[in-house]
Amino acid sequence: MSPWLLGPVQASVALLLAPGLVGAVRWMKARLQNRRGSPPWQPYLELRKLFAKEVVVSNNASWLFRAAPFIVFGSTVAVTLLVPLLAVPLPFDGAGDLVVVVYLLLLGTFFLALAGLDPGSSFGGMGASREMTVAALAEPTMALAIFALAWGAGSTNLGQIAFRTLATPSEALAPGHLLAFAAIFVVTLAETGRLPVDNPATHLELTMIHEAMVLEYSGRYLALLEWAAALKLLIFFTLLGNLFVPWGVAVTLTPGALLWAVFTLALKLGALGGAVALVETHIAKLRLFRVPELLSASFILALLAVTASFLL
Amino acid sequence: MRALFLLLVAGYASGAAAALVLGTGALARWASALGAIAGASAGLALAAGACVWGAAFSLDAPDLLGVVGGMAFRLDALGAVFLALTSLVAAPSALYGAGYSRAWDGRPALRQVGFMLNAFLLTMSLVPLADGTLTFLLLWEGMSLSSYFLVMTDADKPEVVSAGQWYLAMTQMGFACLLGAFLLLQSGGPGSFADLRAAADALAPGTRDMVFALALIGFGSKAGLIPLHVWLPRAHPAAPSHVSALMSGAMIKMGIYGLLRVGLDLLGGGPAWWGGLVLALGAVSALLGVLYALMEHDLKSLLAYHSVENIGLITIGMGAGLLFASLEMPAAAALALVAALYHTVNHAVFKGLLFLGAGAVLHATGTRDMNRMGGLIRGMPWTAALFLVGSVAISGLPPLNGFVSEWLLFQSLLPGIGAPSPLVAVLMVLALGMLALTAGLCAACFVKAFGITFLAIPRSPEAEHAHEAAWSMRAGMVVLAGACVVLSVGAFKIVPRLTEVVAPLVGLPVPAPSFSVGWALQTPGGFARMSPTLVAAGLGLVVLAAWLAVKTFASRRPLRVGETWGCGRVVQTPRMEYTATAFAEPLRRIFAAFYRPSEDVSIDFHPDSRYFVQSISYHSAIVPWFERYLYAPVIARVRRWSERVLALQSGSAHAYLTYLVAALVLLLGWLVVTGQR
Amino acid sequence: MSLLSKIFRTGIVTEPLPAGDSEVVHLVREVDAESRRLFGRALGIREVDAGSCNGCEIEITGLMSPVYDSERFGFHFVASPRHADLLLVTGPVTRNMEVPLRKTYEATPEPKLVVAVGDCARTCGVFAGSYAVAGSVDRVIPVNVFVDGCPPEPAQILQGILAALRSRPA
Amino acid sequence: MSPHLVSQLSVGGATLVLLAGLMMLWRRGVEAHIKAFTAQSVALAATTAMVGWFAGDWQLWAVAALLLLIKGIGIPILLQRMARRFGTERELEPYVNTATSLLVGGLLVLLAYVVTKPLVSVSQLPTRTGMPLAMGLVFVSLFVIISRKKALTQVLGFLMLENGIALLAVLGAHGIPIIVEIGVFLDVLLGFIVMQVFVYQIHETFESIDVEQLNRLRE
Repeated sequence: MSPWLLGPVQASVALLLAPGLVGAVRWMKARLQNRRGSPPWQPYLELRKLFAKEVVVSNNASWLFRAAPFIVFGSTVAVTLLVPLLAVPLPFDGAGDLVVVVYLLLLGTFFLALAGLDPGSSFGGMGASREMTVAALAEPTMALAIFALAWGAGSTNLGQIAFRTLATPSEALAPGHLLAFAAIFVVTLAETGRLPVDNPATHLELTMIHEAMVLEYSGRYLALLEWAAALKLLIFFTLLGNLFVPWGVAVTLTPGALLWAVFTLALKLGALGGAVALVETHIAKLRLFRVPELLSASFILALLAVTASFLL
Repeated sequence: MRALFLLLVAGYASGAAAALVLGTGALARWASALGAIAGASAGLALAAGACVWGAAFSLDAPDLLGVVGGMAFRLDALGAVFLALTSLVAAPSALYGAGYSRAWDGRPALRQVGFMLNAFLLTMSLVPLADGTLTFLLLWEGMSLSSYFLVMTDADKPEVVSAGQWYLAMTQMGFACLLGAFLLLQSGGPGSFADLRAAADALAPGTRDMVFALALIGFGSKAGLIPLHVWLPRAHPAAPSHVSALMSGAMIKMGIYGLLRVGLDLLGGGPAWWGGLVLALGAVSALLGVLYALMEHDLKSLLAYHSVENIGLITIGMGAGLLFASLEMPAAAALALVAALYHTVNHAVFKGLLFLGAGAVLHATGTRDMNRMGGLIRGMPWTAALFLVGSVAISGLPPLNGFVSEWLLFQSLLPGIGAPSPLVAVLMVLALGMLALTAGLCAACFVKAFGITFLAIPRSPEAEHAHEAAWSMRAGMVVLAGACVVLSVGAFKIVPRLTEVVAPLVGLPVPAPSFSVGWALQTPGGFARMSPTLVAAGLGLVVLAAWLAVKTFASRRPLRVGETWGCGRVVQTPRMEYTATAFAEPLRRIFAAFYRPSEDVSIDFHPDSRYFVQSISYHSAIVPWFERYLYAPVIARVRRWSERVLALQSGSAHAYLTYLVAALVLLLGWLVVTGQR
Repeated sequence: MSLLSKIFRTGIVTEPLPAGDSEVVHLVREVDAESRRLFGRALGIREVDAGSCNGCEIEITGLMSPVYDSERFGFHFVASPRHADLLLVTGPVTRNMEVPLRKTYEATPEPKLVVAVGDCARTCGVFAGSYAVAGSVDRVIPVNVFVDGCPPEPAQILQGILAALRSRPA
Repeated sequence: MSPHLVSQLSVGGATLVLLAGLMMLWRRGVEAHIKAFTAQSVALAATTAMVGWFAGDWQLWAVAALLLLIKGIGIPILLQRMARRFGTERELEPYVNTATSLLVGGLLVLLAYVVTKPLVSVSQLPTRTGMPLAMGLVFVSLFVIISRKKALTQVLGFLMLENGIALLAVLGAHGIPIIVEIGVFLDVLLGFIVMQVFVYQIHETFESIDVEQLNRLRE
């Protein structure tokens, strides 16, 4: 299979796995709350329903309101082409590195925040303002964590980082890597709107960050945004999984290796999903102005990761 | 090449003359604009000639102002980049100005704008060509004075007058420092740059540091680096929009050009602390610039503070280049300087576009306050779309050119962290953190700027009836928006050109290592590869594929337009939506240690009972650190000295005569004492 | 770790849904087959309190508790009517809630259902004839199912919603 | 154990110890501080044992055991008792808010890295790579002592400072002779008991252990 075909294959695998991942996290949280909860494939049904429903658009909204879902969904899918989901010799490795991944996700957040402001409701404004605040504060941590990873691997390109950790297993346990893993895990909770920062299952508009921006969307636009949010969670988990623990990622493009890669990927996503479910059952939501403390703590972790990574 | 030079001078001169002679109507406006466009295109052709085909150009005019030493012009690669950048912004701004300055029709101010604009463009285009101290300083002062008169176009408004005073004081202070720097550099010898270069190595290290420090202050004040930036957020909003686009896009870049010319070319690099100081100044300017911009709700001063931030980013690249050059890491130095130059060109283009957009908004609604705008995207669809392109570019987001130069800046800091001396490593780590935080806050600030100005419900009658800008204003903006896209997609062609410009400055061999491989950019040592062309194409393709897929598979139900959901409240008024101050409130509270916000809320109750409120007025201000703790004491002390000197002016002629005689006697005495006859 | 051990000790407490008793649930408007197929397994519910005394609200919050766990049928409560497919309306429609209720109904995208919970929704219950009450719910918006009871048990409310979908209880 | 693995483990151990120190800056409750101190002492004991195993020096094993006994178990029990008696008052806002103190902590670690770089290049022991982090802990604990108002937290800051110095000794020179080590332990124990009495007196006179009240004692 030619490397150029790997891109679309990787994108479609990501698109298929993403709703399942969100469903699995919801299912695990339900089980931790001692209730049966909806089955893990529930998000697929919800997407199917949303695609068939009518779209209601506010009369204040402009063309940007209708274009934003496609830009957010498109930028997130573009990132799945760059992330080492299944195989390490990425076809588009020359096109983008970890910095491109971070800025593409920031492009998605940028247009989602604008779409939140467009209908002119106070909830959308509140959500947009808080989302951009959290995204801005998470940037320095991502920058230093990227650098701690790249310094060990001698390059910021994702394929190179994963390949390097595969080649020298002792590298994976280096303190620099562990600290960078912790820093990026905190940023994942902040960026994908998980519990300590923003409650995904909340109904009180005043506490929402991510949900408040999509309050005005319905029908197929809402389906695209939900799918993009699920994809973003999958991307961060893949970064955590396949960059720090890259075993199982296919090195040769044979169908057997790829199937094994999909299996190990599902395993890693399950493990990380379980970790997030546990974190969400144990921790209550932080007050909005305690979130900068959490993010500065993750910045310190990233700073330690950088100092530890070039001490060795 | 000489013909192009003459065409450039003739173009601007004819534009200036037309503005004076042809009255104050549309004819004068269009004639001066066409003259400026002719001059700008000649400048672009000249720069392209020097940059792309490497044609050398030099012109010595000893007879021009011969008595003082004559003027000399020479165009090298570095000067060509800045000439190209100036002309690239000048043409659309002039075209835009033709439509925009209809506001001054029939008033003498139109003559002032037309004449001064062409004079400003002429002097600014010639500054990168200057090849002698006299020429350089003369053109520099010409640029400052003409831009001062442009700022003072609407001299009837008090804040414009105070802005002009700040601007004049700062530029003259900067000019004094430059004068000192060049005199020290020349130390009595001949004035041409070639001689300066030769004499520079013979200078004592102490004088070299002194020259660099003075040049840093002089050029830093023109560029708007942090302690010397106070004139920028005052002068830019006061000037007409196409002038502030030129000032922000091209004029402050002359400060960067000066620093590169003096720091690297004439002095040929220096000790490590030069680079460290410039890097630190850049990082501080970037972060404080964006922090101040977040708190602005006046659209043009918000853009002005963003100029301070972007100049900070450019200075980070320049500081890193200087530092690596002094640590004998030429490849890393070249990458850092290429990043700085590339961001300079990008910033000129998208900041010009944003200022022209802000001008169109000001022209349509008559106000600059974002809290009175909103919903302009319906009345001004073109301006909104072009302002969005500018916002995405300045926030450094992928498909456009801001991302390419910010990626290069990010990659240029990384090799520094492995540098042998730990102090450099720590400085690089902190600069990296501040660069990333600045990028994040800049994206937040432009969501605010674009969202509050153009989206949602109009907050005032003017915003409701806003009409689209004139076609000439839109044409100017479309050209700049196109340049944004071309600068991003064509990065793999532009970066090698810039490397050739930078190579001689850092001592790399002339066939410099091109930082681009095929379609992608590659940093030295294969550390990172990225291809803006593929990213932009891939993004476009995926978004199109998503749109097509949804169009075919999603439901056939027609789209229904309903009311914004507001928990079922009865009426939806603009007072319920977020304003610029509200949007930035979380960040103001998080960075309260820096802002020290002071809030006073005054509630006047209904006369009959305390439970009914007639109106609540909320006023909050942040501490202006530099104005209060740096400039106020300086101004107070200067005022105190001037009062003391005032005593000399006793008004009696005899007193003045005695001063003359006393001075004469003193001089003679000094000559006798020092025995110099 | 004490929380985890408590979780594993208690185990899953969701009880199976008892059989529906028909005199409480009144299916007034037939639901078309297409929306039944669509909402069978995935339904967004938006709860609208049109002036109720909060008795029904306490029962509705019971729906989300581990014991009744409405999520197992694929129902989940959403924050905005734009995301909703079914409006769960409680209480007599008071005068000042009439316009907001109609706005909420218009804000919900097609196809949509309405389940009115409690006696007040159908007959204004104890508040009938009061100056502040505009009338029962179906005078303001078309209702699919009424669930009687003051307040109805969570199981009955679940039956009402399932009756709206005409699907067998899981 | 290969020297590379030892240097990796020593940096890992030092990072854990430093992280516990930073936890003191991040969390506000006294119980969380005591838990952080206990974890730190256990990590320090483990690192000392690891270095002892690598250097084959029985003295380090004894020091590790002593560390675990006194600082891992003994002192935390005493602290728990003190916390139960005094720690129950409302949270006292430290001089510097949490986000800024974390940033200052980060800068102190960078400063420590710059300061100890020459030290690291001097010694040849494979465990030298952890020294900047140990020095970072010393600076962070000094900052805790300065910036916190509660006497109990300051006591914990002092104990963490002592931990930092012990770690620096272990990583820098494979531990100091056992006699000196025991002497240091006795000093720490004595200091701790004196502080315990001191905190008790503060509580008696001011009804709170807020150190700021002390400045009312001057004329």
